[in-house]
Amino acid sequence: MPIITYREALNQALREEMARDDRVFLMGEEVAAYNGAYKVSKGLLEEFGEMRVVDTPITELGFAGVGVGAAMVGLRPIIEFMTWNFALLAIDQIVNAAAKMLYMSGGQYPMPMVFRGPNGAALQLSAQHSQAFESWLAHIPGLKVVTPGTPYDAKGLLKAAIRDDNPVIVLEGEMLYNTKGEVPEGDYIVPIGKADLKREGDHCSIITSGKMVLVAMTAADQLAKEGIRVDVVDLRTVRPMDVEAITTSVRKTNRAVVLEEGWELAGIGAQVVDYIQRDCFDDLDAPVIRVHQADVPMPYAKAIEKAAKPDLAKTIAAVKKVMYIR
Amino acid sequence: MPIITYREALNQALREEMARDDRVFLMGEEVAAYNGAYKVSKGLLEEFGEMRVVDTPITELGFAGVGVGAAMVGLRPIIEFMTWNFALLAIDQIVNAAAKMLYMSGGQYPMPMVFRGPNGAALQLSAQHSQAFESWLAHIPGLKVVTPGTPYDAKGLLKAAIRDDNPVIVLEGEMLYNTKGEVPEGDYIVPIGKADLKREGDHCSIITSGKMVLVAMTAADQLAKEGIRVDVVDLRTVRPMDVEAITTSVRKTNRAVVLEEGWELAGIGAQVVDYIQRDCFDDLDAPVIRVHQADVPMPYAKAIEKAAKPDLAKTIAAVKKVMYIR
Amino acid sequence: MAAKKKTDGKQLPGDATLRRELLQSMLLQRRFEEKVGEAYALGKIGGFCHLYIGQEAVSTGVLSMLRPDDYVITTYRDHGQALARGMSPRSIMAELFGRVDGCSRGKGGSMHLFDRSLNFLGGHGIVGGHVPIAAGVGFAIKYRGGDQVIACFMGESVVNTGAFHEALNMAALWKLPCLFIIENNRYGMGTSVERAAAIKDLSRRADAYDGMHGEYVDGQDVFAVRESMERSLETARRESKPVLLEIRTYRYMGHSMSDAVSGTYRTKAELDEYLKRDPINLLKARMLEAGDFTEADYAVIDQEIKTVCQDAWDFADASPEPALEALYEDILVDTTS
Amino acid sequence: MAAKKKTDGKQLPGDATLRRELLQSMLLQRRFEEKVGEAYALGKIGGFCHLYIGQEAVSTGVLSMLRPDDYVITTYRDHGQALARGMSPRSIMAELFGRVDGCSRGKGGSMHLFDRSLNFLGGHGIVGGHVPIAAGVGFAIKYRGGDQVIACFMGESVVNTGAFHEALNMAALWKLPCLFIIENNRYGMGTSVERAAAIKDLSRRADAYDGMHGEYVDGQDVFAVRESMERSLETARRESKPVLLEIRTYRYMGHSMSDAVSGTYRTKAELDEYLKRDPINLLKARMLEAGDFTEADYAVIDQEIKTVCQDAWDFADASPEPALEALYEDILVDTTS
Ligand SMILES: Cc1ncc(C[n+]2csc(CCOP(=O)(O)OP(=O)(O)O)c2C)c(N)n1
Ligand SMILES: Cc1ncc(C[n+]2csc(CCOP(=O)(O)OP(=O)(O)O)c2C)c(N)n1
Ligand SMILES: [Mg+2]
Ligand SMILES: [Mg+2]
Repeated sequence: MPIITYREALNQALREEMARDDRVFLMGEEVAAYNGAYKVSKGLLEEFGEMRVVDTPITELGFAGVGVGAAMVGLRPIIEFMTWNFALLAIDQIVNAAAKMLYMSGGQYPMPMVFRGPNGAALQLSAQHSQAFESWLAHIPGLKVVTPGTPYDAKGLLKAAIRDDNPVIVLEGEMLYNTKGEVPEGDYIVPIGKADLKREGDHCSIITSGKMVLVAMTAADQLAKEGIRVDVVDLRTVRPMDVEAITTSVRKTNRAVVLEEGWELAGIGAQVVDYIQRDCFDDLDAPVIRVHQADVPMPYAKAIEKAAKPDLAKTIAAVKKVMYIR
Repeated sequence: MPIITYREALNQALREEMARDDRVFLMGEEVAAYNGAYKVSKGLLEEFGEMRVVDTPITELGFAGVGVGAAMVGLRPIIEFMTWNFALLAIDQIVNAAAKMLYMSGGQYPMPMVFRGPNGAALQLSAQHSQAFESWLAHIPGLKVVTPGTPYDAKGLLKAAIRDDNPVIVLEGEMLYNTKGEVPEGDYIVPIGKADLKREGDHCSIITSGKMVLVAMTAADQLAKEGIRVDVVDLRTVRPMDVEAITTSVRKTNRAVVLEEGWELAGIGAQVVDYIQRDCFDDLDAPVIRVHQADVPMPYAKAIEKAAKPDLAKTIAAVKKVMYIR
Repeated sequence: MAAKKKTDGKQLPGDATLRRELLQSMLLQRRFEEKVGEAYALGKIGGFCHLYIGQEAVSTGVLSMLRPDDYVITTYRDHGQALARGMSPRSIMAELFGRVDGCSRGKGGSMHLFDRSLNFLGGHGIVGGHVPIAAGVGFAIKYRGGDQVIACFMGESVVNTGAFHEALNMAALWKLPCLFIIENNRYGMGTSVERAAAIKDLSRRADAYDGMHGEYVDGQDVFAVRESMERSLETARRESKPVLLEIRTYRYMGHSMSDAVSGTYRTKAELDEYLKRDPINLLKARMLEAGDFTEADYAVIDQEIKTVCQDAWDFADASPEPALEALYEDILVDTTS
Repeated sequence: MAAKKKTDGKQLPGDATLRRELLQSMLLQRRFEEKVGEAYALGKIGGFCHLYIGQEAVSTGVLSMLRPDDYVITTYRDHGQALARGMSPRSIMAELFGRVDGCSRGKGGSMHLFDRSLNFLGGHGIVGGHVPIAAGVGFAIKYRGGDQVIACFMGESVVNTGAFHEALNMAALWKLPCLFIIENNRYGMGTSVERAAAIKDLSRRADAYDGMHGEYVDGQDVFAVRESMERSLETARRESKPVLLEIRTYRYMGHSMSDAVSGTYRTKAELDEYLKRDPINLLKARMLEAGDFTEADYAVIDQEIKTVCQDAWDFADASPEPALEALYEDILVDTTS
């Protein structure tokens, strides 16, 4: 199977879906002439023309709304946010319009659209440019939220998102775009709402998603060298969450570490913990431990930025702690 | 002690703090000439004049930013949102500016300001006007978030918020404004960050805040008639959360119901559950049960709207369930 | 259908049939909303409910000029446009009553009337939020190469919102067939337009966008509205350019059912002054003068409309509440990805 | 300090001392940023880093006209204004290096330079986000009854944002002493102004607000900028009215350090054309002509400035990284409520 980057995987998904269905278009800042701020949309303008690959002014609220309107009358917009930090400006359109249109119209107006872009921190971009919003988005009924962690999942989930008749949020990552993995040529779908057991082990479960999948996999490798075998449950979708995949794993391992990129308080991880304690109360041999960003705005300086982020060392330490290994 | 409404309590807090410190001003839609959409600011225009009680155009993003700017140069703005649903438009200023200014300026620019207004559902206002955002706001470091549930707490917490040198979010409730309770005349403060044990019992803890405090208190009354004695822990502040108050109660009762107004997925309640399982793992006799809004946008029709909301019956049922009473 | 002559008080535009249709459309809105007021007082309608009384020449004037395949979108103050677009009074009243036969199956209520079959894209509750949505519909029209337009109604407060500015800039930049229609009823809740907008002639906000035409028109005169629409449609449909139309009207009622008719923010005298230019009375008087009908004919029309409104009420009252399972329906559509 | 004469190429405005100060200010920005480019290439600076090279006449022209008690706010492209406002090159370079002696203690980085002692209210990273903040500062000035102003710098893309519109409407409505300064460097990343703004003369966006004055000026000519500022300050400071000033300049570098200087979106030829009007070269040539100094004098000045910049680098390099505890400092202030 070809080995390509996460960026190329997304690009393939966009290209294939746009070729497949001419109602699909891509809109956002710098997606066309500039080939995308992170080059995800490279070559698409050339291939599909400026009506289907549309550069916008810097108006997140405005062009998110344009997407909503276009979706109402039958197009299938893909709205790219240069990063999710800027999507805060558009959050009204996502939460108050896209997520509610079907319900408040009594079923008349589905919203076949995608909002996508990089989420979470890159390197030294400081406070306003380094935020992970998965828990915010997952909180909202009426949305689906996917968080691909590998090139394979990126292509398959983005294709699924584009074909879905509901508003789907796709959370990518600047630090993921260059990562590589096996990706089939041509068509396949990764189903929305299904987690993926990316590594099997029986000592402890690491439940995670998105950018943290890589961290979890590396942790699993390192732990294996010490004879510690972990399940890595990649949620892949954080709304709706695949509760069964979580509980199946924890029932087997009796211990869980929940690893997420964002802040602790009311993060996605808290919800995972709730599912576990609710459904695996008698199976747990230790309290679930969470690994997440420090409870601070992201600083610029290198060393403290690193200290703020969830990482390999913290994940390994958490697994050992939950296993009562000193 | 005088018995007044929650609305009057807030009004007293505003009036007293504005009289005490002339850097304090109130800004928002309809706060002045109209006396406030919910009449919380009644009489303030007359008393303090139009420079200190300021009607704005409908521009949540804009006037929230005006508040941030005014706070940077030494004023102490109180920014009223007609409801928090509309504050989604201003969320960039709250999250990307107010919450981060101190940190990203290396400590140079504190943000002594308040963002306040009603949060959550009233009656039959349907999807776009019936949302509870406490988990979103509590997620963000750099903010404090208070959720007064009684007139006493409303006055004391709003006064504390206004005097605080940090950005404080005050989540009120349309359905609370008319509720009554004892409120001292004159000055007092309810400290931010301290929960309040509003009812003592030893069978089960109900951990809650805001509008749901009343529901919990009524549930406690009813349960008492059946011989079930519950602790009601009113968090009062959801960031920072008073973890000790939660764990102290649960260590005593060994059972907990977490009651919140908003949606389940990554709600405040999930975080409370996480604290409990983390710190009271060996104390729990049953999984913690959560009561929250149904995972749907709020519908208009009366009966299904009622069914969507967390309420007395659901709370009582949850307490019985966590106590294994059929 | 287009009004050919200038409305000069003597010879009325259009033919008698058209004029009667316009009157009927406006009168239906008025009588329907009077019923709504009654029902609200009886607790049959809940939540926020914003009446349109006094503004009927705007909805009727604008919508009588559109084609069935054009699109319409508006705010929470949406009863008037819904009726003028041809939505059934029954389905609207049932929606207000929160019943399954409502146009939004009882999920939306007064602020969220939708009718897909009439390209009525709903009433929207976030001030300004629907303006970019309208631009998106304009974008879709252009994308598909059609010659439809979208009429986007909004209160005058909307011209101050960021959403408005972002949408108008894109609509002008991309030449989208959007009619941005400001219903300037002089107040946003308790705030007069002068206290919110740093501009006297709201349609001049069009000056900030090259190639966008702006104009204002008397919104109490349905013929004037139609005439202005004719010009605007030419620009939007034929030239695929957006238009900003300020239609000057007045809100006879309080902001919503829970707001007094006159408050601290406006005087009874001001209201009385504007009541003299009731759009329905104006049209009726001119039609009487033109000999379109007699007072007796008018009474018959009025009675017919009242019957329709009572029928809507009865229908709504008889319609069942949504079943509890409806709570979990229509959150997402089933989809095969 | 104010420029009294029109800049006609012969007789230069101001006196020789002033002119030398202006040149020094501009040259300091240029040489400093050249160093920044070097340090970035060496990995001493990380994250996003946006150079100001080519725009120095804007910062210097505007800020040389302000009083110390006036306020300044800008975007992530903030090195130029920070230096022109008088912030120490050492504290800025240390910030870029992520060190404790940085003006924001290493927490902010390139995009978030702050200096409270100089009323420098920071570089801000959300496009448009700081414009309402500037209006808020204007509000506070008026609230306290002072005669200060705030100068709010922004890229030309900002004129399309909702935040801009909402802020300008309020500033005009409430008559706030705000100078909204558009640095039109023709591109927002890879998007030319024509592809983003449906308006040719950006200062005409002022037409959408009654009582707001708008004008444009050549941003490569520091004297022209100062002259325009003189007028604008009169309006803002004396009349307490906002002004929208479009200053036309050009971005010589890529959008940020990670972006090529010329890309698919602009030609090398265009860039070369604009390079002919390098603001520093223009000023230098005129000063040489006016006899303000000789090439040799200029070389001395330049050398002094280079020394200052090297010193800033050395200082930054020697400054320690923030301690790990700093991670948890300055999230909230201690407060006694
Ligand atoms: C973003 C937002 N802010 C505030 C509100 C509350 N609100 C509802 S209607 C309204 C006044 C709108 O006035 P206008 O646009 O003139 O329309 P009208 O009601 O006169 O038809 C306000 C402030 C809202 N719905 N949305
Ligand atoms: C709200 C928001 N959207 C997008 C971005 C990403 N972004 C940063 S700078 C920029 C271009 C801004 O161009 P302009 O305003 O002309 O300023 P210049 O960079 O030319 O100084 C963009 C799109 C952002 N920072 N904030
Ligand atoms: Mg109005
Ligand atoms: Mg630019």
